[in-house]
This record gives sequence, structure tokens and C-alpha cells, in this order.
Amino acid sequence: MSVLKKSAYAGTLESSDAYIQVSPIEEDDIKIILESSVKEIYGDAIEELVRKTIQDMNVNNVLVNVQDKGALDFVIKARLQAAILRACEMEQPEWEVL
Amino acid sequence: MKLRRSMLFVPGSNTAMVCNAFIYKPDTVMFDLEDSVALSEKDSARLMVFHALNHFVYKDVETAVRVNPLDSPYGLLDLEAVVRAGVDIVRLPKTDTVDDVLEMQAAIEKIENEIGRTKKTKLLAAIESALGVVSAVDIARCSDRLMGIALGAEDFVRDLHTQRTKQGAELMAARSQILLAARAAKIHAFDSIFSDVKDKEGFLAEVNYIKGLGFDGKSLVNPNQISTLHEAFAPSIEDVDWAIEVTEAAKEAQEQGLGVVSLDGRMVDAPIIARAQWTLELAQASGIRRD
Amino acid sequence: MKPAISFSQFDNTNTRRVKKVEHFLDSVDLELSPDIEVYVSAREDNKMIACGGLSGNVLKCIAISPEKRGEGFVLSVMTQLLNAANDRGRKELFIFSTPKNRTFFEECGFRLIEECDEKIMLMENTQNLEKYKNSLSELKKDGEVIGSIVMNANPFTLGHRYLVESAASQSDHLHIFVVREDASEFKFEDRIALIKNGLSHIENITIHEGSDYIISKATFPTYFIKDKGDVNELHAKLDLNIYRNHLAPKLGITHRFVGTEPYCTVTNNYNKNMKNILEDKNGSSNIIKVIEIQRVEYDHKAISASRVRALLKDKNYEELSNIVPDTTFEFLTKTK
Amino acid sequence: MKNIKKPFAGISKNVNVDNRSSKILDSIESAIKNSGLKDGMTISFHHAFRGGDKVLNIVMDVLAKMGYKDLCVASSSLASVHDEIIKHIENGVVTQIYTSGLRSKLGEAVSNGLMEKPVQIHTHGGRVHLIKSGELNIDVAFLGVPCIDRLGNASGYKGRSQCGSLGYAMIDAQYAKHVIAISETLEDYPNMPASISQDQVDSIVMFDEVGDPSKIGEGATRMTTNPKELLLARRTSKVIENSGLFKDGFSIQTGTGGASLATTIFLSEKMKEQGIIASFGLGGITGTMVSMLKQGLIKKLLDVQSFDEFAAKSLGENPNHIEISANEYANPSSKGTAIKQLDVVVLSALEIDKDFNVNVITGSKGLLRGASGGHSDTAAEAKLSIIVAPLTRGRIPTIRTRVNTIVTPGDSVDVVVTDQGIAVHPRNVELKKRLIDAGLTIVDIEELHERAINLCGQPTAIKHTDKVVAQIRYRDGSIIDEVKQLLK
Repeated sequence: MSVLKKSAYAGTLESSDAYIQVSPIEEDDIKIILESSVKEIYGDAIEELVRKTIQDMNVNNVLVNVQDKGALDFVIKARLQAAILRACEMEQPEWEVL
Repeated sequence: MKLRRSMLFVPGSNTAMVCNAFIYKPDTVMFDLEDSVALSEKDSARLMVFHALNHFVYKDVETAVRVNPLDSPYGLLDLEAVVRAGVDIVRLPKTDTVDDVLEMQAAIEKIENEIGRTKKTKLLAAIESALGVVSAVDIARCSDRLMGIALGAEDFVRDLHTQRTKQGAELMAARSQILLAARAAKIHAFDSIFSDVKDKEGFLAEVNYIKGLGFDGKSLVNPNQISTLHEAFAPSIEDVDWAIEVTEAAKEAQEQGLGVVSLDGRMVDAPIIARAQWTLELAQASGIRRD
Repeated sequence: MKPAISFSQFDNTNTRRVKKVEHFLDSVDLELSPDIEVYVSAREDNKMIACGGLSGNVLKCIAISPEKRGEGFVLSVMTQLLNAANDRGRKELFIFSTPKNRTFFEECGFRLIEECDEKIMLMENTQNLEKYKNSLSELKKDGEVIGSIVMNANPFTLGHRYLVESAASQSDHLHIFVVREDASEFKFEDRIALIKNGLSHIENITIHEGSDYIISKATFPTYFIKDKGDVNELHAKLDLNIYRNHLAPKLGITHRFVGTEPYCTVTNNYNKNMKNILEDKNGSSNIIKVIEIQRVEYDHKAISASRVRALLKDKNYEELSNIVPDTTFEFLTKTK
Repeated sequence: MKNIKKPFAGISKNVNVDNRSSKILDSIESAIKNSGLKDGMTISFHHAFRGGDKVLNIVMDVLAKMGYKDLCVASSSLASVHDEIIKHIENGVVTQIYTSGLRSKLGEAVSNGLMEKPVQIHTHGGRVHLIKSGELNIDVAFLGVPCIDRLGNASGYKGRSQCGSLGYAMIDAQYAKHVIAISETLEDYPNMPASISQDQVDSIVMFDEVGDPSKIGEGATRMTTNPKELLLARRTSKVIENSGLFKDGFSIQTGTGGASLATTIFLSEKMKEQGIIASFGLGGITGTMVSMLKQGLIKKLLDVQSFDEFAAKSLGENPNHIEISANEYANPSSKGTAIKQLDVVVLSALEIDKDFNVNVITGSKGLLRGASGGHSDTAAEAKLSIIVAPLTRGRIPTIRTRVNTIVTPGDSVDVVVTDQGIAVHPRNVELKKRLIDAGLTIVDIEELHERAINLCGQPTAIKHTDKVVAQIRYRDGSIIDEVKQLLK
């Protein structure tokens, strides 16, 4: 289990990118706030991706705020993982689980 | 023989470029984790490139990554990511000596062994200093992973205490040396970027110049330069005619079980046949040049 | 292959760079906001092409040179600003700007709170307003006359007490909002404690710790308002429209009480605007009746917080004791 | 003999000189009063001023003030500047709209159910057809014109607000029962040659400004530097070059937008190289087309709408740059249209589906945000219709299983050019072979679709109510598709 030590962010607000902020929370939960330029047609898919990516990194107790500008799945994943690694103060991920 | 006319630089922190570079079909896409990435974004760019390399859109194009120097806090982490992600080529940052290459080779080998990667990661050395240029001959021959050497002109001219000009006299020595070193080692030679993307004529002139010198290709910073470059590298109709004749003669000789290929009463040896095949591939990829 | 555009972040002690920002802002017809703590700027070929600043939880002085507009560059600048804010743990941010910039900021995750006259708007990047409104709903009291007062109480005087007593006697219930900002001489915690202590004898009141949605004049930015004569009016309009359209409906507020203002023209004008805006029948929410209550006087002069502060400075404790409640007097003499 | 009238009864010499400018009225109110306009009637506007139009909003405000209700507004198209019409719809002044397009806040409001009667979206050619067939019966036309004389001779290639061709307004001038011309520049009589003629105009009102020149040209015509657009343009140009139609005397129509303009430029280079001269360029005319005319690469320009100031200016100066009406351009029931002579048209798309159907009217969220325009007119009649679009826009796939809204049926589309592959309609066996022989990679549209979905994911369907908010009228007047209200 990886633990978030602080709040962190990654990404940009630029088109095709995502700005993602993560913060530790008390509850055993993955809370997601999603704003997306493609929410109407991909909102559910993005939430599922965010949840799965976090679970795969073995993280719980996190509030995720995603400001998505139409990013492809791999971009959202990369941004989210970067934010979580920063929040966990980890230098390197377990590459296999990404 | 793989065409390597164009090597498109894609900053690892530029999401839009990472998501789009493949559509321009450069011969090689080169993601950059070094100079174009701010220190605060080294980690996130590395992750972005890791995922891009694994994405299906980059499966049918040759990929390279310029990693950070091994003596920086990022170099080894970069390698861990990109070797796992199956990158074709690792582009060394500033290569001054044979040791630089060997050190990188050892680090890559270690990761390959750890993860059981069987396809060897190739290396491309960027020569960006006077020391690098004078060591080019040795560098080019020091590793069987090395697929080519490239000139990094921006840093090189600084090392020479001069600056770049459109005419390029300041690069004359380096270009000659790198080209000779590459040819002697039978690896590729790449010219540096042409950064003024608005100057189309200047770019074309430089492309024709380095093509004339014998370079295989060039690093590019803007996708709009690709078509100009490819068109300039396209063979002429005469070249293609000649290549067709040579390959047909070779085919004929093979069918007839002849050991020697001859065309118009002259012997054609293996390097000539290889060159002819390369010309045809080039024509397939770039079309035929209208002069 | 260095990136063509480079960003940098610096704080207000870097006077050399702040000066450059000021020049740049001047070139795009904006002013430097003096309360900015952190700046970001973008340069291309050694020329400044964009800047922005952070003051508390408000993003300010966001500007982009004309030739760089319209290509999504604003998103890169805003990313840098958000990073700067995040690095300082400030996630709940506000922007005051002109409504024509609304879509820009919406693309950056901000949502509109209120806009007035196509001249000013307030946006936030959270859903805190909704949350706050929901929390207000829970404090709603039934009654025909639900009164309200907004006060700074810097510090709490007998004048304030009189205003509350009169208003409470005319209301079934009275909501008191205390402006939350620390630009005042007295800290927010102290001000609200003095109010609570000074009003403990009145039952039909609720004291609300003011929120970000009651806009203090002190923190209201003016750098983008060309005609400075408009500043007070725009502040009043923005503040009062938020009050009327967002806060008051959740508590069912029907009346707003305010003390008459004999001296200060700014406050007097604010009160006039208050009548116009809260009682405007064409508004999108229920009207709020404005009741002016004559200020209580001592020694033929209206009691005011500024008079208290002056007396305190002069150490005139005797007169002071006559215009503040005991609880405030104790506090003032203890801390001095 | 008592009943025989005296010959020439009532004839007198007109000695009242003031009367000679009696068409010019002092205000739009008096012109409206004079027109006999009543509640429930149809009024019309044209869109040659595009985003710089000031006429529609001013006239609508006056009509609202005068208390009119239940009007049908037939504008040849609507731009975002016309969002102000929303309040007139809310207040019951406007209850029906005919237009080629609608966008921004108006498009959003209509998509969300603002109007009871569905908006009628027609094509540029189809509008003339609706007028001539009697469905669209214009009672009063309000026609903004850059300059006019006192008798009503009006044109668009002069004046401060020069907009170039008045090709759409010409139809309204011809068919409306009452025509009010609105202008800002009064020329001496006779302001001829005129696009709208003195015998068509009932009254004239002078405004301070009918247009905002900075917004009439939809952005200056400059070569794009966007790599994706350039890539699309290069491919499109190659398709045209190898289509079999690229020979001396061919004709072409391209639109605005980066890829379209760049295609024209790449094509001109090939024309110079191969010594090809086009017989005519058609449609909305841009500065790029004008420069081809000047270079002698095109013999004539047929201009129904001038897209920028260069086109507007050239229309006035160059005798080979000719103004045509929407009826001459594209009306399917016209006795003769230019599009029937057209070889190649380059068109854009918001969405394309596996049957090659094209949507240019609703965006990815299902909101109305585009225009039908001449899309299906030209696609139907040109020998080669090429749809150019990026395979994806950000995360939004352009190629869909089924388009949200059909504007142009797939049967009239020939080639789809994307940045990640070219698809040829299966009907065009010969063309496909030509393109493959030229070294272009041709893929099935299914393959493009699959690639787009692999990149973006399968989008979830947009949810609608049953209420129809807009009907898409094909050029012959039939309803080809309907747009339903978005479910919030």
C-alpha cells in the first residue's frame, strides 16, 4: 500500500492534456472530481480509468481532481501516476504495474 | 536498410506533440527527456514517454528517446522507463568519449537482463563538443549497439567559441569528421537541427547540402519540415531507372544461378546492388523527385 | 533544442523582475496589483509575453501580449499560476475579471459566481459556493421578517450593538455576517469574538463567520478597471448581487439592516447602491428590503469603529469606555 | 361617349424634386410601418456580413419595441453575433427560424429546447428552392447593403463595410413581397452596376453602420502553420492531382479554414508546374482564389459570397470575378446552376460515418454549432467531392459508427481525407485505383473508424428527449434528419 504524504499535482491545462491534483484524505476511499471537455461522451470511461489506475498503484485514501482537456487515456494515466508518485514522494514507480 | 532521413524531436513534456507526432510519419520519432524538459517536469515527461512508447500508434514507427546524462539524477531513471517500454534507440546526450557510450551500454544491458528483454536496444551518440568530434572515429566503432552518430550543433558551436550561421562554415570540420567516422564504421550519420522553422529556403538549402555531403538524414524540430526533407531526399527519375535495371539484372543472375551480376557488360558488385535497392525503397517512401 | 518559451516564478521581493512585470502590464493597459505575493512570467527571445500573480487565494494581473493571444497560450500561463498556488497549498482560488474573459477561465476550471454590467465578474475553481449555500440552508429559520446585517466590526462598538438590537427587535430572526478579511486592524478571530461576547444577551440571532462570498472592499482588485471612478460602484454591485442571488435566498432573508452613514461618502454610496440592487424588482431573485437605522450618537457624534481606533491610538480610554461595550473595552485595554 | 375616359387622365409632369428621394425613410420604424408587416409574418435577412452584421440585431430590437409577435425569421445564415435573438425568442417576438446555420449561445439554447417550432436548417441552394416552391414566403426582407443610391441600386464591393457578393440577398430582393434596403453609404444615382436593383427596393433606411469591417472578413487569409492542417492539405492536393480531373479547364470550389486554404496553395504550385489553368473557381471566394485569378491560374471566379476583404475588393475591380446569386449557384430546381459544372469540391466535416454520411451541424455534445451551407449542394453535384477532416480532434473521433446528424448523405461523398488515412467511397472503383497507383495509401472507412475508436474510445451516445428542435432540410426540401432536444 502506497501512502500519500502530501498533496500534489501534475499535467497542464493545455488542450489534449489533463491537470490532475491529488490529496490524501482520512476515509478509505478514492474520491474523484472530474471536469472534462468531453465529459458528455467519455465522462464515465475517464472516471473508471482514474479509479483503476489508482487501484493498480495500490493507493487508497485519495481525493483526485481531474481537469481534463480531451486527453487520451495514456495521457491521463501518465499525469495521474506522476501526481500520485509526487504525493507519495516516490522517485520511481513499479513499472510493471503501470 | 531502414530509411533514416528524418528524426523528429518531440519534447516529452509537450503532450500535444507526443499525441500527434506519429501522424507525420518521420522515419524516427525521437522523444526528448533532456534539454527541452524543465527540471520540475522530468518525472512527468518520463511517464508520458513511457506510456507513449507502449501505445499502439508508436508500434509501427521507429522510436528513439534522448535520455538525461547518467551523471544527472534523471539519467538512470529515464533508462529504466524507456528500455522497459521497448524503445528502439536510446540517444545519448552529449557524447565526448568512448567511455560515455560504454557506460550507457552497460546500464542498458543491466536493465535488459533484469527484465529479460531480448531485442537489443540500439544506441545513437550525439556529438556536441570538440572532444566528441575528435573522438568520433573511436566512438563510432566502440559498440555494436551503435546505429549512428549525430551532430548536435547548438552545443558544439558554443564549445568552439563561435555561433551558427546559415552558411555553416563553423560546422564544416565537425560534419566531415562525423560523416567519415560513421561511414568508416558503417553506421548512420545524422545532421543537426535547423531551428528557424519559418525559413523554408534556408532549410532546403541545408538539406541539399548535407545530403550532398553524404549524411543519411537530419534531426528536425517541426513536423512541417518533414515533407520538404523527404522530397529533397527522393531519388531522381534517372536514379530510379538505374536502380530498376540493376535489381532486375541481379534478379536475373540469381534465377539463372549465376555468381556474377553484370549490366551492360560490366560487373555489378554487392554494394551497388544494395544501393540500388535502397534507392527503390527511397522512391517508394518519398516518391520521385521532379527537377 | 531548448524550449522557445520559458516560464519563471518569483516573489514580490524580486524588485527587478516585478518592475519588468509592471512595464509589461502597462503595455497591455493593466496595472500592477500591489498585494501580489508570487508572480509567474513567460519569456520568449528574452521578451516578456505573459504574466500573472497570486495574492492570498486570488489570481491577479493575468496578461498575455496581444500577438500571443488566441492560441491556447493562456492555458500554459494559467497552468504555471495554478502550480504556483498549489505549491503554496492554495487550491481554492478566485479570479475577478471582466466578463469577456469568462470562457478563457472556464477552460481553466473556473466557474462563474456572478457577473455585473458586462464589467466585472467573480469566478472560483471549486464548488465551494454550492457547498456554502447548502450549509446556509441548514441554518434557515422560519418567520415573516428574516433580517440580516453585514458588518466588519473593526472593532465592535455600542453602535454595532444598537444596530443589532434594533434590527433583532424588528425581525423574527436576524442573521449577522462578519466580513472575513485580515486587512482590518483587528484580526478576524478577535472581531468575531467581540461580536459574540457583545451580543450574548440577544436570542434571535445567528452569527455567521463571513465567507469568501462577502467581498471586502479591502481585497477587491482594481487593476483592470480603467475608470477608477467605477471601482466603488462595481464592488458594491458585485458584492450585493452575490448576496441577493446566492446567499440570501438560502436563508430566506427578507430584510437587510444598515446603519446610516453620516461621514463616509463611499459607505454612503454603497448604501444607496444597496437599496437599488436589493430592492430591484427586475432582479432574478426575491427582493430584499433595505432598512436604514439611525446611527446612535455619543457626545453629538455618531459612534463609529474608526473613532474607536482613533481614541485607542490617542490612549483616550475614558472616552473609549463610553462608546464600546465592556467586553470590547476589556479586550482593547488588555492587549494594549 | 359619356363613359369614355379622357386619354392620359391623371398624368402630370412630376415637378416635386423632393419626391425623387422619397424611398429614403427617416427611420427603420417608419419603413416597417410602411411595409404592412403584421404579427405572424415572415421577415428575412442575409449573411454576407457574417460575424460583422449589425442589421439583424438592430431591426429585431426595433420590431420588439414596436410590439411585434410571432414572427418567422428567415436569415440565409446566423452567426454568433446574432445570439441576441435569444431574448426575442424568449419574449415571443420570434417563434420560427429558417437558417442555414446556427452556433454559439443561440445554437446551445435551441438545442436545449428554446423554441416550440423546430428550426428549419436549409442548404444555400435549398433556401432558394423553399422560397420558389412557396414554403418560405418572405413578407418583408431587411437587406443590409454596403452602399446604395436613392432609388435602391445597391452593391457590396464598395463602402466602409464592403462585403463583396450579395448573392444571397439577391434572392430575397427578387422574391420578398416588400424589400427594405438598409445601408450606410449613399452613392449618387445611378449606383450601377448593382447587385440589388432599383425596381426591387420599396424603401431605404440609412444606418450609421451596417457592419463591422473587422469582423466581416472571417480572419485574414494567411497560410496556416498548423502541421496537421498542412498535412491534410498536402494529401488533399495529391488526391486532386491524381483524380483524373486535374487537367486544363478543370473547376474547383474550396472553403475557408486552414486546410482548405492550404490545399488551394499546394494545388496552385502543381498547376504552375504542369501548366494547368482552371476554367473557374466557385462558391465562397477567398483571397487565395483571388490570387490564383490574378496569377492567371483560374480564368473566372463565380462568387456567391466573398469570404474576405481581398475577395470583396476583387469583385469590384476584376471583370473576371463575377457575382452570382444563390439561384445561379446551387438551387436544385434552378434552370441552371454553377455547381452542375463543378469538377472538384473540398469540404469539411464535424463527423463522418461508416456510410460516408457527413455532419456539419451538430458538435460532439449534440449542440447545434455549424451550418449546412453549400455542403450537400456541392457534394451532390460536383464530379469529385472530398471531405477533409482530422481523424480525431483532441479526444473526439471524427469518424463514427453513425453521425449525430446527417447533413450530406454518404452517397454524394467521394473521398474522405484524414491525417491517418484516405478512404474512397466503394462506388468509386476507378478513382481508388488511380489514387493507389499514385502511391497514396487508401484504406477502408471501417479501418479509419476502428483507428479513431482505438485512439479515443467508443463515445457514449448523447441523450435526447423526443422533442425535435431542428429539422435538417435536404436541398430538395425533404427532411433528411432531425435534431432532438438534449437531455440535461
